[in-house]
Amino acid sequence: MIREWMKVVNHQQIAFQTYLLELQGEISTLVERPGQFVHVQVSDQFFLRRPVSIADVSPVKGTITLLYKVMGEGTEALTKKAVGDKVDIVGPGGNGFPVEQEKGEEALLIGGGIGIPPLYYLGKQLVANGINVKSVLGYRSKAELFYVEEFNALGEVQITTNDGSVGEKGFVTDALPHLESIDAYYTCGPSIMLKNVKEKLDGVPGYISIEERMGCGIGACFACVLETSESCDKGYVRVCSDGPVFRPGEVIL
Amino acid sequence: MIREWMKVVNHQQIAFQTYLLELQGEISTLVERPGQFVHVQVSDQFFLRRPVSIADVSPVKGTITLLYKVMGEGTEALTKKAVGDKVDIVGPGGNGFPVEQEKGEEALLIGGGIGIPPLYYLGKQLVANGINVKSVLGYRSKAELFYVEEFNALGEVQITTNDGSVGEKGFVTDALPHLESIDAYYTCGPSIMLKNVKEKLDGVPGYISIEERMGCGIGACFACVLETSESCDKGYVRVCSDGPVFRPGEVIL
Amino acid sequence: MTEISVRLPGLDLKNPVMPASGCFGFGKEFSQFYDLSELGAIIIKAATGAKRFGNQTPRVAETASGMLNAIGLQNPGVDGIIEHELPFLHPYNTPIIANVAGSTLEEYAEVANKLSNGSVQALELNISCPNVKEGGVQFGTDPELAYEVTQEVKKQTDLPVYVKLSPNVTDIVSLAKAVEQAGADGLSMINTLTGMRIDPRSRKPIIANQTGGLSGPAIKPIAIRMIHQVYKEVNIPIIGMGGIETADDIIEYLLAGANAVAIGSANFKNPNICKELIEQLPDALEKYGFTSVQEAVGGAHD
Amino acid sequence: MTEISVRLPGLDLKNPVMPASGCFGFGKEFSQFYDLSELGAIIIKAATGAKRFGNQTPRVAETASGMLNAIGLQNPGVDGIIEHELPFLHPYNTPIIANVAGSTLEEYAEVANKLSNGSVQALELNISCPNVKEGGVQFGTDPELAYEVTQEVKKQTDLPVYVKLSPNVTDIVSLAKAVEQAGADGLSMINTLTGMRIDPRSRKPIIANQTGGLSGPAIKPIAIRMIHQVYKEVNIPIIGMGGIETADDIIEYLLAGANAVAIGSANFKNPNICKELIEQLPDALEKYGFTSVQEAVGGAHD
Ligand SMILES: Cc1cc2nc3c(=O)[nH]c(=O)nc-3n(C[C@H](O)[C@H](O)[C@H](O)COP(=O)(O)OP(=O)(O)OC[C@H]3O[C@@H](n4cnc5c(N)ncnc54)[C@H](O)[C@@H]3O)c2cc1C
Ligand SMILES: Cc1cc2nc3c(=O)[nH]c(=O)nc-3n(C[C@H](O)[C@H](O)[C@H](O)COP(=O)(O)OP(=O)(O)OC[C@H]3O[C@@H](n4cnc5c(N)ncnc54)[C@H](O)[C@@H]3O)c2cc1C
Ligand SMILES: Cc1cc2nc3c(=O)[nH]c(=O)nc-3n(C[C@H](O)[C@H](O)[C@H](O)COP(=O)(O)O)c2cc1C
Ligand SMILES: Cc1cc2nc3c(=O)[nH]c(=O)nc-3n(C[C@H](O)[C@H](O)[C@H](O)COP(=O)(O)O)c2cc1C
Ligand code: FES
Ligand code: FES
Repeated sequence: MIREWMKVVNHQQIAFQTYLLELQGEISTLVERPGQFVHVQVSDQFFLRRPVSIADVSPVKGTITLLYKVMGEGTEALTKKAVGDKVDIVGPGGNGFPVEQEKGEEALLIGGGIGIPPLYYLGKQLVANGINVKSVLGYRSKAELFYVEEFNALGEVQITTNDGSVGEKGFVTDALPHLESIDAYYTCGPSIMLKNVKEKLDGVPGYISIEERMGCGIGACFACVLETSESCDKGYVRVCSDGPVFRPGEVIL
Repeated sequence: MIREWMKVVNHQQIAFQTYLLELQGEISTLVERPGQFVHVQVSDQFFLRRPVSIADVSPVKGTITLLYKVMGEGTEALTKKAVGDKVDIVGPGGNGFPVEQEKGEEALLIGGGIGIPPLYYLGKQLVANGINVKSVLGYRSKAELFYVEEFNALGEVQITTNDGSVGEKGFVTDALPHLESIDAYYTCGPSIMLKNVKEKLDGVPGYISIEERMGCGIGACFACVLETSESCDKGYVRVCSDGPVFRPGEVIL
Repeated sequence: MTEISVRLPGLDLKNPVMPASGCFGFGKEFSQFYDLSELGAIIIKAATGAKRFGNQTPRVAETASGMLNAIGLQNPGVDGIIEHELPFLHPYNTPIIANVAGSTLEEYAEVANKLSNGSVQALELNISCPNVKEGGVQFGTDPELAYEVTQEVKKQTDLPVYVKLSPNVTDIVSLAKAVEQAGADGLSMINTLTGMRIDPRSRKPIIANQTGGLSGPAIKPIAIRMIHQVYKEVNIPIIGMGGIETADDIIEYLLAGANAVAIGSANFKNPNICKELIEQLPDALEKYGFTSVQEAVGGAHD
Repeated sequence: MTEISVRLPGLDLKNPVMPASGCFGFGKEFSQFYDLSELGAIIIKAATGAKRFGNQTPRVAETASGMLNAIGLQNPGVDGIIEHELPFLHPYNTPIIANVAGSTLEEYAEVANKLSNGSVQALELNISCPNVKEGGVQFGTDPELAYEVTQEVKKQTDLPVYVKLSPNVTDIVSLAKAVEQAGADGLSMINTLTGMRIDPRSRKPIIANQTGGLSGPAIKPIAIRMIHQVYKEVNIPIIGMGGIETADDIIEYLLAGANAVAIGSANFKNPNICKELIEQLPDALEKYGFTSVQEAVGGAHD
């Protein structure tokens, strides 16, 4: 992990309040797994960094791609960065999703809203490893759809929206495919969604990516701690460094 | 006095750490006298505004000109404003220099360093009123010279520098012209200079522009108060609203 | 229609926003920027018995998200204020709250008494000014002294008395309870925190008085915490202040337990701030699902 | 050559810069960014008798020029720290200062005693943690309790004891004097100020524990003021902290009266901050005319 001023090479709005930010720098060469994140210092005006998942990596361009949604002052200010600007980034952080399934197995990606981004880089890697990928992506409404094309290129995609303006009306859990065919699932999204997915897919091997407010983002401050469910010796895990990806049985949601 | 986002129409370095900043907006139409100042909000990162004198006004362009020197973080950050940017300004503030001399009289402008700017707009107005203007301008060194041409266009100019790299070596008080001919003097600069000028020109009618750290800049907070020397009823004046220009006998320097 | 009027003891406010004492002088300067009748109330600069010149300059210094000030209670004295300053404010349709200061019990009593001649609508008892050598802050850090001065002032006046508390204490609740018992009609929270900045060039404190009072957004979390603590323990209303710059900040104060708010040093950044926040408040309340100011008060308590 | 080494009771520091307790874990994570041997010392996360999970999340919130935290002294317990955490740090050429916390006098004594087995070079006695329900901060707000716990810990150890003071008090000087009399070898100033933020959407405090400790540049003027006050009144050295982000900040602390400094939450913004400040310090000292750190200490006092 390093701290680096990365260069903005692409920055555009891709959906309602949703932006794609492509950053060039050494950090792109240090990414080890999908599901890792970077810690973004938006500007001197913000005391804390913002964690944002790595949605894609381009070894050729030496870039990482972030997909972020405007949720408050920090992400709002982030939208002001222009191509050519330098952004203060610490990363890559955390342990991401394992990509250890066997060739020919079925993987199910379940993403909700701004939890979708890390699943894209994951899906690309799974497909590259010969795994069959299906995706269920939940959005609030049609205006918020992003990266549907990209996920379509990886395999079958099922869309849900809260208002039914596109795809199935409802939540991702209403649109899960036949589960018999699934060898493993990978999910990221709001905590209520993660909870429901975990219950519904009980028994299927899975990986859950969790959000928590962070201080250091590197494992030193104990801000982002979760209680572990089993008789894990430590009794806790840090989302930033032990996660953000956990096994469903590992943590209390 | 109003608060306004003024537009940067010209911004350039004119000497060592010295910049010219021309701002367009309604405030330019509200300036009543030379020696008034504007209160500049450099950016959200600074809690207090910075007072800067109005060095010139162009009614044609609808602009005011500021000449400022980098003295700390605020003025350093100010150098980053680009043409087209908007800057948050409150002004025009304070009571400036009176321009009440009789046609044909002699006026002496005595400026030290970054106290020189307000004297330029003053000089222009005095000349327009038919008063003969002489200037004594003190700088630290040759690299810091600015607006010498401009003052030359108003009348005779005597330069002093601390290191003698141009003009007379020493302070402005070492280079004052024959005082018999002077009907009034106008001075602005570091407080030690003002003190010396006041002593040396004792008896000559004069006007002194004073700097003090400010809070509100409009007369409400009592941050910038000076004790008055005579039996002035109130016992104090506010630099921002009663000044920044005072009669030498009025205040204790 | 979002209802932003607020009733406090002795004060009918058309909105809960007022400038804080010492940050608005006696109103005259700000009347160039907008009509002062738009304000919920005006809290004027501290009044003492005799006129005071205050501290040496520099009296202000900038800090991260805040500022230090050590004005030292400069004011024309209570008689001067009544005679020369208040008449300017009387034509405006907004209540005046006078900030009462002093070095001794007698001085507080005298000032409170004189101001009770009809020139103002309420008193704010300043037992928390950190910038004067004697008096002021001792009254604000010792519950017994705070009780005494509040009781004495209450004897001198029929006006509602809001006691302004100092945050420079170990136990804000005991201070709040003491002045409530002494008859305070309300609380003003908070005054500034004592701070210092040193200039590495001169190797001296920047402020001539050495220490000054810290205000601005830097202290907002401390004010919110103290109001949240005190709200649970007293039955008198609270005027909240400290670092307010946005309508969201006001809502945070209301939720913590303030019934109204005062805007201090933000007036220096933006001379129109009070007016702008009053305009923005109804929308902000609505955004968070409130139909009135009153509905939000104390909303962060279970 | 600017001399930046510093001698404190029981500690020979190659420079006066160390990470503050709780902001650097037990060092491991930051060792990815630079060689920990460059640090003047390392103050590790608080140790309690038994292991603690700490508070519910969210545990942090952002504020203007600062942050709130309510970790709640999460730590593996003193035995776990000695066994599993300290061995990683021992190979580095930098003294370790252990932060000692507890809920009772006995717990403080136990933790201090166990840490005196040679695993660390000094103790920082944390009587000022605002984020735990019982213990901690009471010891830090009452001079008698502070005296008692300091004396007890001194009995348990031969290591130098630096007592970490809470700024949430009316009179910091009486606290400082009490612990000096009890035998403290030095002071650490300051811990965080208790604060709160409320989210207008949820209408609840953002931090699950409701209140949290405020750190960052927002509190620097308060820390500088307290160190300036205490420096005049005690004869033991001070480790200064609170909002340090630049080499100029360090010089401000030295001038106020600190002999060394700790960097806390700035480590989260810039994981390289300690190393960078150590590199910048000699030039900064020189710029202001100092030939050593020692020369600047207390320079703002007449
Ligand atoms: C591991 C991880 C990966 C993430 N990946 C993405 C992503 O790819 N795209 C995306 O849009 N968002 C992502 N988020 C959420 C993102 O961090 C928040 O939306 C963002 O921090 C909000 O900042 P703000 O200033 O706009 O909001 P504000 O609410 O103003 O932020 C205030 C504070 O709360 C923190 N905060 C607020 N919401 C969250 C949250 N959900 N998680 C953690 N901290 C929060 C902020 O970081 C900041 O410190 C991720 C979060 C985590 C923990
Ligand atoms: C009436 C008036 C007119 C002025 N006109 C000019 C001008 O035309 N050109 C110019 O270059 N400078 C002028 N100054 C000085 C200018 O205000 C300061 O140089 C500037 O505020 C320094 O800000 P900083 O952030 O760079 O320095 P810092 O030292 O970092 O500032 C810290 C704080 O101190 C205040 N401060 C520092 N120096 C001064 C000072 N000399 N006077 C008042 N406040 C100060 C700042 O405003 C700020 O609040 C004038 C000052 C006054 C009072
Ligand atoms: C320049 C200045 C002068 C002040 N004078 C007074 C005063 O005379 N009486 C008083 O009770 N409070 C005084 N205060 C404190 C404010 O009223 C207010 O309590 C404090 O500044 C916190 O609010 P803020 O952060 O919005 O400024 C003063 C504050 C400032 C900045
Ligand atoms: C996340 C966090 C955890 C902390 N934990 C401790 C602790 O365990 N023990 C302690 O004495 N101080 C603790 N502190 C306080 C710091 O050591 C320091 O005193 C304070 O943060 C002020 O310094 P700063 O402004 O540089 O952060 C903690 C601070 C933060 C931000
Ligand atoms: S954010 Fe600091 S440990 Fe995870
Ligand atoms: S700066 Fe406020 S009165 Fe002059």
